[in-house]
Amino acid sequence: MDFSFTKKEERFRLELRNWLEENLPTSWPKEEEAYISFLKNWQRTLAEGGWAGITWPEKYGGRNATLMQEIIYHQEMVRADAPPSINYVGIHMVGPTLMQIGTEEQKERFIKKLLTGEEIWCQGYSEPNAGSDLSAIKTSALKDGDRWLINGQKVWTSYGHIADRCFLLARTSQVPGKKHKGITVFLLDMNQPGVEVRPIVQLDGRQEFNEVYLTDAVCSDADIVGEVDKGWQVMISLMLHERAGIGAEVFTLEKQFNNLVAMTKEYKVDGKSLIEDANIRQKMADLYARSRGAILNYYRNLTNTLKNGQPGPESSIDKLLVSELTKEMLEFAVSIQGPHGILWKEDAPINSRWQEKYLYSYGTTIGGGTSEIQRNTIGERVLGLPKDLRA
Amino acid sequence: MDFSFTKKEERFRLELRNWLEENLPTSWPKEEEAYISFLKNWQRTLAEGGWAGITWPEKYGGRNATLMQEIIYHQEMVRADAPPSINYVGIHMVGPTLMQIGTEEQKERFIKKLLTGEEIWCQGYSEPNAGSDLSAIKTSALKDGDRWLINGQKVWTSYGHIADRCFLLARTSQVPGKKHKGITVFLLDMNQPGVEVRPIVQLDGRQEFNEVYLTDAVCSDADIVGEVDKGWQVMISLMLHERAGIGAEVFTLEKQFNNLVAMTKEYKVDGKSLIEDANIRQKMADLYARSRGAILNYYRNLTNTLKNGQPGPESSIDKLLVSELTKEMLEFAVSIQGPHGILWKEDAPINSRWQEKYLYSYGTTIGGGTSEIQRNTIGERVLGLPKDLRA
Amino acid sequence: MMDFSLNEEQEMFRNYVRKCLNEAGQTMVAREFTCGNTSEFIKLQKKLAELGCTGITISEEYGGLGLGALDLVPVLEEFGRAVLPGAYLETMAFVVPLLEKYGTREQKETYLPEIAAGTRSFSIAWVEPNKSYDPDVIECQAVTKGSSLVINGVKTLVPDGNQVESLLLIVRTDEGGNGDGLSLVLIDVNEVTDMKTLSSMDETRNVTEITLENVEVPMARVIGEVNQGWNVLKEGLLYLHAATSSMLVGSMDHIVEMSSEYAKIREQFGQPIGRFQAIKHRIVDMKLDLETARSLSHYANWALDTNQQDKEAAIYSARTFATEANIRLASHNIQNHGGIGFTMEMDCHLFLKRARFYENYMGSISQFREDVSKGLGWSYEKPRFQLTSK
Amino acid sequence: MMDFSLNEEQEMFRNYVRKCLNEAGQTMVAREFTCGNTSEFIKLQKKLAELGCTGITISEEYGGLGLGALDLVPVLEEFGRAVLPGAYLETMAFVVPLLEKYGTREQKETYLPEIAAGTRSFSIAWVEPNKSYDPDVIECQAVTKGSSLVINGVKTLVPDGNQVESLLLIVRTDEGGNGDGLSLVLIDVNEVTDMKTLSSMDETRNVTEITLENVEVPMARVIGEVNQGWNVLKEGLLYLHAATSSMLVGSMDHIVEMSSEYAKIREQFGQPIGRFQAIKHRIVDMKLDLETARSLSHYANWALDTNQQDKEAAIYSARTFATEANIRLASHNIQNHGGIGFTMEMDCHLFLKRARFYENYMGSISQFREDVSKGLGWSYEKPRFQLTSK
Repeated sequence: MDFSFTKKEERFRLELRNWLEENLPTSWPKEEEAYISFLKNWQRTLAEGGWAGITWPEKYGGRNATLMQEIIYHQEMVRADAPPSINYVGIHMVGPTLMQIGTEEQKERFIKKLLTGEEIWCQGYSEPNAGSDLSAIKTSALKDGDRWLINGQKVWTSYGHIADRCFLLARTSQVPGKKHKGITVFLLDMNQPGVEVRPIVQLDGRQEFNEVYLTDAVCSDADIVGEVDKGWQVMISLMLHERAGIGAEVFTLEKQFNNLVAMTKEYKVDGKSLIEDANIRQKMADLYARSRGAILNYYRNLTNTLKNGQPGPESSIDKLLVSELTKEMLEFAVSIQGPHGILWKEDAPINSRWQEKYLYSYGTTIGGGTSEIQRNTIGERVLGLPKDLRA
Repeated sequence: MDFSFTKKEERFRLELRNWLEENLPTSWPKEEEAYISFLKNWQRTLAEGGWAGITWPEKYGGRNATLMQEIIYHQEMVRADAPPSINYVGIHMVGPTLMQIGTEEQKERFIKKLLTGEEIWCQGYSEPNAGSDLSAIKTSALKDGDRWLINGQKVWTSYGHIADRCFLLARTSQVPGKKHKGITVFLLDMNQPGVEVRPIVQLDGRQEFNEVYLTDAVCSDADIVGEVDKGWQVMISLMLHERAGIGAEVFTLEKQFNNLVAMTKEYKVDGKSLIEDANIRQKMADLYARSRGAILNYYRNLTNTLKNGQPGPESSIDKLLVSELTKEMLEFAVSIQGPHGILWKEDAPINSRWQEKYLYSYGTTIGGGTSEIQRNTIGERVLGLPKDLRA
Repeated sequence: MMDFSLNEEQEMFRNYVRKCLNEAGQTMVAREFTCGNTSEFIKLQKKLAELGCTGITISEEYGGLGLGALDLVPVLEEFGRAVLPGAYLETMAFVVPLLEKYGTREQKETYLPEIAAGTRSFSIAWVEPNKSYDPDVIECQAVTKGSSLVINGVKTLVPDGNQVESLLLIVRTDEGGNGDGLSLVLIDVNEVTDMKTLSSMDETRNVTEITLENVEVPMARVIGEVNQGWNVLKEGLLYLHAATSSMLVGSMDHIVEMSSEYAKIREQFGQPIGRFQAIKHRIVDMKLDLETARSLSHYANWALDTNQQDKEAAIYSARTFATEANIRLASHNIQNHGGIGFTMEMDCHLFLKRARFYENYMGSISQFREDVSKGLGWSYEKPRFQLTSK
Repeated sequence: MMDFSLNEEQEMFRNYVRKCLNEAGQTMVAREFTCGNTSEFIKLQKKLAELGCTGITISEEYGGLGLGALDLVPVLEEFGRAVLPGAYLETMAFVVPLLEKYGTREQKETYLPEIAAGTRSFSIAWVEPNKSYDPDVIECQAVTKGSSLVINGVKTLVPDGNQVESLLLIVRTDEGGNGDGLSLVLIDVNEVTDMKTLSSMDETRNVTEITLENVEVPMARVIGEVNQGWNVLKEGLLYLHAATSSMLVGSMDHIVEMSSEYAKIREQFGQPIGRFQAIKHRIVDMKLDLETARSLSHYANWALDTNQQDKEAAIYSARTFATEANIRLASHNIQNHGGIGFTMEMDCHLFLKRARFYENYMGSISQFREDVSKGLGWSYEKPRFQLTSK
């Protein structure tokens, strides 16, 4: 057992840290449009510095980073409070998938532009009646001469309102009783008349997700990834590209907890810091144990990934623990602020957006597979328990 | 809304309380055999005093008690710490069922003797592979001339080792796909060669339950309750006789909580009472709220029973809340006794059998329908949620 | 005779109120309110006043119905179901009982008929910036000047200060300790020097902060005895928290309904999701919480009306349980709805934010638990004021 | 290079130990022990000593393997899996590290080789009747008489006092406050005036009470400095609680296995019960608890071995989490098994009772949490000793 990083890894960390010190933007615009161009700029800066797509081969602009370097990358980005990647879907999902199974033409057309953020990608998976059960998608793609006409509705499309392209699942044939078959992956151009995007307002007032309405939207054969009707396998193999898994969330949890400690020291009611309250200390010690546990679990699973070459179903354990704990921790943070904790944004008792983060956290146990789905996965794939009955 | 009892009800309470003061045994034997005859004596005393089967018609030795009087009866029995009824199955289940659908001969043969405790009854429902799913019973009854030969195994038979008779479910025919059909209720004589009883040792070291092995045990047509193959309905209607539901448990919970309060005042560590600890007070206040809630729910359901004439599926709410809360409360009681709380019986830090009660409480969320089954019942019958998939 | 249910009149009144709220679009009123459109709410308030809601606990002599806390219960439950904005709670379940008991003839005549008519409502100005509800940290000061009081200070977290006509203000009139030296003053909102609206997580209730600079009001505005305000306020809190519990129960009732109905119709994997025990059993636990909270709050209000010995324990038990359960339920409700539950489109978020609003409203869970403990005679020490809920 | 797993040697040693325990019938040894039949346990102890289990943390100079806390982990996990009786924990993870660090040459020579050989084991005599673990309530007194100490007092809850050869005794040698004036004395069980075995909920570990009446032992039996015993003991507790966590993890591992396997084969309603989400998801949550406890305890022992700055926080985090999770799991395990889980026949009860044994063992959850808090520098006040866990 050893928790130390190698010298090479530490040099990598230092290089990134130095780069971030010089390149990290100092102020974030609040207004929506300005924020989007800010994020696009940041993506370009990353690409220019060689800090986007670090795990990619050098020929595509990457630096062949190891898994441990990827972990360090996530740690440092969280540590520095770097802006989120506006092209997460492009860089972590579409790029690696195309490199592996894309045509040469697709690689040529898309990879460079997604690295630099010139083209933003979104993901077209969920539909109103296909949430936890993705295989129930109804969006159809019908061959019409040499083009495909796509009709249907997608939902929960992050950055859909600014995306240029969409990694889209559509049904190209019906195989009775086998819903996973007959699905195809298309690379859809979002800038066409058949695509209408409507933002969804989240309960915290923000708009990150969208509904996407497709009415005779057009794709060509050249836009198909892998084979027709075999999109489900493409989607599954794409998930495996996410080697570092929920690294960013894990380190964010760690940081969040440290912020919580700072908050309980700084925030005073009747002149007393919250941490002086023994009840609060007890709960904080419990949260410390559980967040440390979640982080250490992640490291243990990483060790397995390093040894086995690819991540196992244990990543569901990380996802479930981290999302549930994040929610609980933020609830606690707001709760202990007492009556003043109901205040919002600029009037909130302490300026760390605890209230907003709290409300946002309700999405973490739903998005990316609900906690119920994670529990099924763990039960069935880790513990070997019988599968749920399905009709 | 009104929580007061009528004058007539208060007179009834007083009459019982006075009777108990004169007739309640003062010391309980510890040794098993002596304890059984003690319980039998108590049953006879109750019957002689007119305090067994109080809801029965007078012609069977009852006093036609109303539901409210039955409630008062349970309250007073718990209040007085009266011994448990050794013939609970006989008096609350078999007696009323026979009165309603038994033959004249059955009434003649059984009712008086079960009231006085001359004949003790047990219940032959569960089997090793039919616990939560009673309809899966395999014990068979085959007609052989003018007698029935019964073969199979029953389990969780309270007082099976001392019972004279058993209210037994057996399968008399197979109806494919309809497991609830083909079941018949027999009144089995336990004192015959084909019946072997083996005690089950519980995790608290006590032996209350038994396995009953039936090998060509004999019944006659005269021992059948209702019709052949229609035993499921008999069992369901029998449940409805339990009008007062889990009254005794509810009042025991109330008493247990009061005992807990007394314990936290009396029990001192380092010279300080437990109740002086603010953390303990907080949890006690929470337990108070929840136990009061469970009791008040019971009253609300009673009001419904009084208005509608018969109990609804809400009784599952009472069962679930009371059993779960009893378990939690006893766990807390043992936990707050600190390191000394691990001590047992005569060495336990405070002489109220908290440790034994705690271990025993693990049975309360299993017996009489597990908490999982109660949740299904409430979900499906109270909230109208869809039924579980069953193979 | 024992009968643990609301009576026919109370249930009938509930039906009137529900009909009225349904006609107004149920949660639509709250939704409009959060967008700054208060006209629907104002219209509805008038209708509710016409129904008699604003007169329930006011004695007949002053234009009310002369009824008790239990008669407010169905109304509050319905208001909670609709996440209704406004200071009905503070007016009817705090200021009215205090006016009825401690008000002078003049005070009663001034305020009660207008409250009954629905033309005047009250809020409470208690807590100060960076302060808890501890009486001894109150700094807002009122100094005697002839037959007047001159008030200086800042009060924050005043619920719906911009929606009401009057405030019940807690001020320091003498040096303190153990709650001594405080007085309660009835002032009109237009007497306040400055008022600003704060951003709040729960936009169905406005949160305001008021400043008082040399505000001079007649001595006759003090309710109860001067310097004895804390004891008067604590009595008012019994009414307020009993009523709050009922309002929370109403919200919980709506939440359980939402989750159950959604679980019956939403399908995944070819099944209504209510068939999966993860969902089914969670909704059952929510139902248990709801029924427990309802039983506790009904009893609490009955105990208050009939002045039972255990009323303090009953009220604060109901309050703590309903508060925590309501937060739990509102959270589960979002999870049960999945993605759609995370949007503004569904009502889920309204109930969550409202649940948080009442979490630390006029006290904290740990403080309420000490009140239960005190009510049951477990501890005779002065309960220390706790900063927070957890 | 980062590698968060036990190494090959450690895993190999685990396999030897598991094989040895399997041959002895796993939980059968504990079952026999609870019936008063200790012969199987004694036989097994010999075999384990032959394997080298009793020498792991003892330096090679005294016949041990000279390994660290992390090397004990797989052994302790296996012992926990088998609910093994005996004072291995107290001997190897408390007395040995203290002897190694604070023992005189003479003390080491006397005790360590015999421990390594498996012929001597130790228990801890700390708490007194109706007392907590607070150092300042210790009354058992040792008075100097020439080069001897004369000890008087009563110690209770001595684990397996009747199974060991020696005790580490905490006595008062001076007036105290904040843990001052205490000393640690190594005594032999046969020097004790009286010992009685108390009835315990967990019969896999015997609980004894000892009386000391004018027991005279040489001054050389004091380990560490006289009057400074509390600090020595606190250091020993780091080892003890890190090791306890590992033993609890072992129990949890077995519990999750039991529940999973049963859920796969037990059928109701024509389905293996593991298909029902009420059971399936509960077992998943148990698995999460298990893995979290395992990660925490592995890290805690690593931090101890490598003297990390966060070792105190790491150890007490592991201890609190594993303790509470183990109780939770043992309880769920009974429920998952239904009726059969409520019997003596299944092992479920062994794990539940054992879980309760370690709940308040050598400290309390709330005390441990204050230790975490202190370890992280959140509070600088002396943590008040808490009576109980909750």
